[in-house]
Amino acid sequence: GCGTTSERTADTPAGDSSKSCKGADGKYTIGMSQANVAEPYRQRMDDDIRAAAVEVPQFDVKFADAAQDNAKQVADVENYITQQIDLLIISPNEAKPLTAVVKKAYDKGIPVIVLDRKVEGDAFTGFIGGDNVQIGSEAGKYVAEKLLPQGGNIVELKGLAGATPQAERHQGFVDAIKANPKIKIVADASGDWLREKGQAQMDALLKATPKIDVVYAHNDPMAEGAYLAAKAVGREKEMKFLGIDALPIPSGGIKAVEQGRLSATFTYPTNGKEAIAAAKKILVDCGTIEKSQILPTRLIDKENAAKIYAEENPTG
Amino acid sequence: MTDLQDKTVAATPVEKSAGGVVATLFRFQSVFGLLAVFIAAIIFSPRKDGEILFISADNLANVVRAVSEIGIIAIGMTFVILIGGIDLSVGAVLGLAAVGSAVLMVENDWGFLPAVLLVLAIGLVFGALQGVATAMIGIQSFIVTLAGLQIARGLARIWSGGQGVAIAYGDGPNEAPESFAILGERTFGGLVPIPVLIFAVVAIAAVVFLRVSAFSRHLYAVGGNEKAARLSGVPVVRVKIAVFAICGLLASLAGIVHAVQLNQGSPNDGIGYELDAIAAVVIGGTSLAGGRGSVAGTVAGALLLGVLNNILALNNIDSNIQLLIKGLVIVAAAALQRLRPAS
Amino acid sequence: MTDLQDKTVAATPVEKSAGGVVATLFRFQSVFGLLAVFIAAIIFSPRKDGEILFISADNLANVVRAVSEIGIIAIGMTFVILIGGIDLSVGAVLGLAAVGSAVLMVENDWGFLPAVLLVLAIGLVFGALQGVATAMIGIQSFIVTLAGLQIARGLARIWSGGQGVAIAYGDGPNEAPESFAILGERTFGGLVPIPVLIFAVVAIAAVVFLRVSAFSRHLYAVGGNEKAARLSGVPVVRVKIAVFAICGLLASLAGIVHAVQLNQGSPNDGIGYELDAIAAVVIGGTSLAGGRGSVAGTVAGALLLGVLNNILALNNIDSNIQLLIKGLVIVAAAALQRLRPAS
Amino acid sequence: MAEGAGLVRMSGIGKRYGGVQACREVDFSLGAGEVHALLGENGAGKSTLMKILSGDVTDYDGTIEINGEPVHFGGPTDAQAAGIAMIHQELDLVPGLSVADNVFLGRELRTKLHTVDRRRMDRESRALLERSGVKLDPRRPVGELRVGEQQLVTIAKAISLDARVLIMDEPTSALTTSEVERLFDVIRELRRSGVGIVYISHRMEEIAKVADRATVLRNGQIVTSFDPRKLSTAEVVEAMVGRPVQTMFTTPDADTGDELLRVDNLAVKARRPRPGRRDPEGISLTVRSGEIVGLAGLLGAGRTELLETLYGVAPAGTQTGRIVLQGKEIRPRRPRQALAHGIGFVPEDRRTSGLVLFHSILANTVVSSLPSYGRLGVIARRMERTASVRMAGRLRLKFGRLQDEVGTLSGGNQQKVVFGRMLLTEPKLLLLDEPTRGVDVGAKAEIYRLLGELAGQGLGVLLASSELPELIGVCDRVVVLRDGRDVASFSTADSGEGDLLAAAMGEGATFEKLFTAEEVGGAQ
Ligand SMILES: Nc1ncnc2c1ncn2[C@@H]1O[C@H](COP(=O)(O)OP(=O)(O)OP(=O)(O)O)[C@@H](O)[C@H]1O
Ligand SMILES: Nc1ncnc2c1ncn2[C@@H]1O[C@H](COP(=O)(O)OP(=O)(O)OP(=O)(O)O)[C@@H](O)[C@H]1O
Ligand SMILES: O[C@@H]1[C@@H](O)[C@H](O)OC[C@H]1O
Ligand SMILES: [Mg+2]
Ligand SMILES: [Mg+2]
Repeated sequence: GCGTTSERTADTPAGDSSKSCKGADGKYTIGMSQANVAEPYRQRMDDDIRAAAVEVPQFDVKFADAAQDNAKQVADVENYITQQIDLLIISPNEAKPLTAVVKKAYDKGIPVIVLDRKVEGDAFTGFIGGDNVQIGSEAGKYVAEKLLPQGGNIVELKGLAGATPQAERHQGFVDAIKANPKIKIVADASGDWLREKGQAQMDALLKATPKIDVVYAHNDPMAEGAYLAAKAVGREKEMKFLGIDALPIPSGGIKAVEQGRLSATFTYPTNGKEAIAAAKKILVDCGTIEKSQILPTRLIDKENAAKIYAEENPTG
Repeated sequence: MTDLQDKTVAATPVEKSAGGVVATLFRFQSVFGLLAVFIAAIIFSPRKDGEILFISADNLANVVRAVSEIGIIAIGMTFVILIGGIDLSVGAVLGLAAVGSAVLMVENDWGFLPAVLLVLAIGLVFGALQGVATAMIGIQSFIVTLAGLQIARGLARIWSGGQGVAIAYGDGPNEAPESFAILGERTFGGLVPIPVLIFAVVAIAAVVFLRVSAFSRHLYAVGGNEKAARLSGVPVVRVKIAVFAICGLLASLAGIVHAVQLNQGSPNDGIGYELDAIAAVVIGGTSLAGGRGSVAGTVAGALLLGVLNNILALNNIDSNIQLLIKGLVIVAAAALQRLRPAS
Repeated sequence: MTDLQDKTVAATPVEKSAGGVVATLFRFQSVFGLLAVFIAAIIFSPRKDGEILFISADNLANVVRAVSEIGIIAIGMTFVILIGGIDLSVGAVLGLAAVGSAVLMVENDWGFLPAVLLVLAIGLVFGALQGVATAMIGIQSFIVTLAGLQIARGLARIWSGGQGVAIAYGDGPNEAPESFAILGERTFGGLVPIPVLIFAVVAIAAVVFLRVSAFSRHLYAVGGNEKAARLSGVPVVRVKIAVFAICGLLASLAGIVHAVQLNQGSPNDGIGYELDAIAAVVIGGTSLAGGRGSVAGTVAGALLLGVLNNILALNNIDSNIQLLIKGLVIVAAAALQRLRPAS
Repeated sequence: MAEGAGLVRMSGIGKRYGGVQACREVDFSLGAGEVHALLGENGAGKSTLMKILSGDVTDYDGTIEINGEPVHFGGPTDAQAAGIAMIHQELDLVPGLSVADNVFLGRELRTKLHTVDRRRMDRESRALLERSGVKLDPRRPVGELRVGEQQLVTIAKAISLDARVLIMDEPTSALTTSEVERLFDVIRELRRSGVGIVYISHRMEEIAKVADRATVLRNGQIVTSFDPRKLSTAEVVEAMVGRPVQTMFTTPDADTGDELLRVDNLAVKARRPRPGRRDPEGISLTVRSGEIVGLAGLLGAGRTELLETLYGVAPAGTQTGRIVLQGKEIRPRRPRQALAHGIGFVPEDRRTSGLVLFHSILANTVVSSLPSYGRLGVIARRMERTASVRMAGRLRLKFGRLQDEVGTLSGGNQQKVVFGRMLLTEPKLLLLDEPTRGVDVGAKAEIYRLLGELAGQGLGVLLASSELPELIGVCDRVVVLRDGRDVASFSTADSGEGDLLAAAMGEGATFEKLFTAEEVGGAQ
């Protein structure tokens, strides 16, 4: 964690709604700054925003992709400021590096909605996100209570080293399984959020670890990769696979659960819909939004997978 | 001008190559690095019930499977590097091909053969266009293929709508034909993954091709001294275009293998593969300056990287330390090659 | 063969270099590409209230600030490429330096100067070691620095504990000195960001250095004809080591700038920057074969990339389409350079 | 051997490259103010011996003494510090750097601020070049210069070292008669000031003119040492080769056939002209089958450019006039097309335009004729081997194995490989650009003999050369070019070197024009 420091500058709620709100007759340009569309989760976030914005005729949403580079994302936001957009939605690549530029936008009177990962201080209008520690902890509880009450061996496939969700999902999980000392994480490896990395790492872990009961992957793509590796040596039935994200798309985790490859996955809400709703509240309704809105995670397993998929993605 | 000719010893006879064995060994010096890493892997392999995990049959199959895509790409890259070029677009072309296979078979319900052929053709044409830009306009291939990388990646994202396209098998709509799934399976008693077989076939074909074809002489000549090659009547432009086309073709073949192995075609597949492929080629003893090198070396280089990754993973080494070790081993492998007799 | 000597002054006359102005323009041909892109940017710039957003002072400052790190790196890269080498480790060294500055000042409470000096020294030594491996052991620099990339990245991860280290300013413990913050600010009436200033200073120093120093002759000689350089008594090994050291030094300078701009040192900083830097160099007209090129060209190349990124972003072009356009513009810029009189 | 032993004494020198013994037990000495010619066939070991003396080759057997002091150089810098400079056979210059930068490379002149003093370097290199007879803008990149000009730059560079020992390894191979004369003046001047000079050349007529002493190497060993003024060329050659050789091909048989090539008012206008390049500006000539036609001219007359145009490597631009081969008009656009028409070309710079130095002799020999060794793009290895062994025998190539890198061959033998490659394409017309540059007398005789033989079989040859004796001796007819035009044509039966030279230099007007242009362009 890096919460030891605090912002120096005083907080002035510059980006409040009063200035930017022009009501229902206004036309609004919204800038969405995405950290990295190369991650399915984040592509989905953009897609959700796009879909929700179609419902609001006053909105015109622009998208920028920082391709996982903090510096590029700073430039993206600066470019939005130059264009004098009416509202900024940002899903920051990392908190600290984006704090200053988000504040700059906010100080210029642009309302800012922060998604998924936070920025520091409170120079933004509202934050909407999930709680990764909680997600890790739900996954841990699921393992401890449902899958391995008698104890067992876990393999952990971690996300990219240095990314906050990686640390938080690990921490939440470890804390939750602590209660049962017979549950052991016997091996871990970094899959960098990627399916093929998950597969290659799992190849070796399978070899080095004779008994594996649960594979806990920090996201669904890595869980799928691990499944493929186990299947290749005919061991996929021996163990359960858990993922996180539960994207309601054909290549997402819900389908994988429905089709029996993964035992469970945990929704990591993209908040795209919520972000547009909040934007509408600020710009069109001239209202205010909560400073922080944490959406809960949901366990997806065989029982509810099909139903939830249909809810979240009615078109297929 | 009397008939002195008979007296002057005409041309020194072709001598028996001095120390043939050693020389041959050194010709395949990249094999040394592979051997060293292989032996180290055995020594450092974890054991279970007396069994050395690393050399178990299915682990070795995994090792090769894991490098088969990089290996296939690296063979095409070898050709490009032999003519003194570089191709940075291979990873993106792999992604484009993976997306293409998935979209065509799953979303458009194409059959196995037409889909595969179209995807291969796309890779071929994409490569050939890059070849045209570098051979005919004369732009450095680094720049052309850096641009190609972005273009292929952009196309893949647009084609797929940004998300991975999952591949399910069956006869129904939105299912890929079962015949496609075979590419991801194993053969020879469930031991040899088909991707490994494809890699092996491509490698052998490439080695034979380089040994016997007139084209290969042209290729080495272009890389060795382009001006001399041109003046010798080598169709330099055609050779270059062909080489980039082959590289694109092999990258898209790797993309098909990738899609079927992961049951998905994602536009983000293959990011960074170009560097791995180039590393395999260079560790394999091919000179980036062109004109020198071999496919056999590249195969050894790719396997070396695969063994290295595998043994580090088997030992569960911390991922940060893995980076350090990999770096050092790569340098050491390259240094080992310098031990060959003066060239 | 009598005494014709006097008459036979022979030898080709030194002709008046045809069209001196045009020739000079062409010497800075990369400037053409930049100009073309710049003009296009003005034309395609969105406007607000009659103001052309692209050429607003603020925006131009942003453009340069955004490329200042790549620019600084690219200058070091120019040296390396001029001697016919390549340095893939620069992005990772940037990350290492960013982490180093943050850890030293925040966690270890070092002062500004000692911290910066140590970080610069680390970059210098890291680069020099890579130089030693390539110059003295004779391993291709591509491989050495590919390994260096992994090693630097691994070191950065280990040093930082795998997480970004946030930088706060103040006099307290776990706070970096205020003097460090200055590096991220703006000067000249809040208009010119300090990173831009640093970039400019480095660029000017490099240009002057290349013009007036004997070392620069040696550097071009090593890249142009290494054997000739050696026979002329140029200390080839020393030149190579120095060049890699300079490149490492500049990469770590960029890392310091990076950390202060983002208020954080993260081990994942600078991923992929090596390709951007190389692109800037090559678009700037420096040949990857070595021996030919200029720092001025590189600066133009970096700015071209910056302007391109900026204008695409200002127009909110879809990021996938951006990839396509960037690819095409890069190829076009490179093709434009081919119009210069044959070299 | 005692006379000039003061300066350099090499004793028992041996050097081995793999299976090749390049030098064996060589004793060699050089005195101050002595010009010592080193002679021998291609591959005899001359360059190797001198590379040892100049610190380029550092692992050898035997001892070197300079002024009686034993030395062992760790590199060329050490040797230079000891006053030994060498002009290398292969022009080792940095193409991207200017003339001045090349001349002073590694020893740049400095200002008080320790920056490079460009003005002084420009001034001094201009003076040095003038001394060896050429006016060149010292700021021009060396890569833009003609081969001959580059050779003069290396000479200027060596002279600038103010060495006590100056080794010249084939310094005149790309120079025409007038530059050679000028160089000899310089050599005489240096000798007067006490410099010891080692002079290596395959141009026999030069030896008697400049050398005080001559030593002959054969197969790495010294065969004899003598006073060159006292021996005839024929005797010298016999010492080198170990048998009597008739050095010149003197029987141009009048037995020529039909017109093979006709060039009519050929001109090339380059779209992007390069400074210093002399594209054809209206050249007409003919070559009959069985005829050897020479091309004479000064440095930069446009001989190379004419041959290149005929071979399809003219610069992009417009081409006017006609090229007619065997009655059919052709316009080759690239070498492949020229080769398909039956035109072969041997370029003048074998290292940059001829060979892949690190590829095998075999690969280099067969590259132009590959399609004839197999079918369907597959090479029959035995056929290509046979062909190249046959060619090696025919040209008396001196080599170890066909697999050896061509770069390890001596210069003359490298030349034969390029020559042989073209012969394997069985051309009708052979374009030769300085084909005997760096080739020893024996091998030259072989090449001439071969040319005669081929001409006898109906081949036509167009031969550009800077060696007037060669043109007179070998050709049936010589066409003289000046400023990209043909200005005269002589039958060699009734004209001599003087006629060619006079035509090549033309009237005073041309000379004046050259000079004025220089004044304008070269001003500081
Ligand atoms: N670097 C090398 N590697 C292997 N063999 C070499 C090398 N340099 C020279 N040789 C061999 O040593 C022998 C002597 O070569 P050297 O260059 O000294 O001949 P030379 O007398 O200068 O011939 P030329 O007149 O053709 O220049 C030749 O057989 C040559 O092939
Ligand atoms: N200044 C120049 N810039 C670029 N290329 C040049 C220049 N001068 C000559 N060339 C080319 O370099 C090659 C070598 O020129 P070269 O040394 O043959 O001239 P030369 O032999 O002295 O004179 P000639 O023109 O009579 O052959 C030729 O291809 C020529 O066209
Ligand atoms: O898969 C997601 C990853 O891509 C993102 O960066 O962080 C959250 C993860 O669930
Ligand atoms: Mg020699
Ligand atoms: Mg010529």
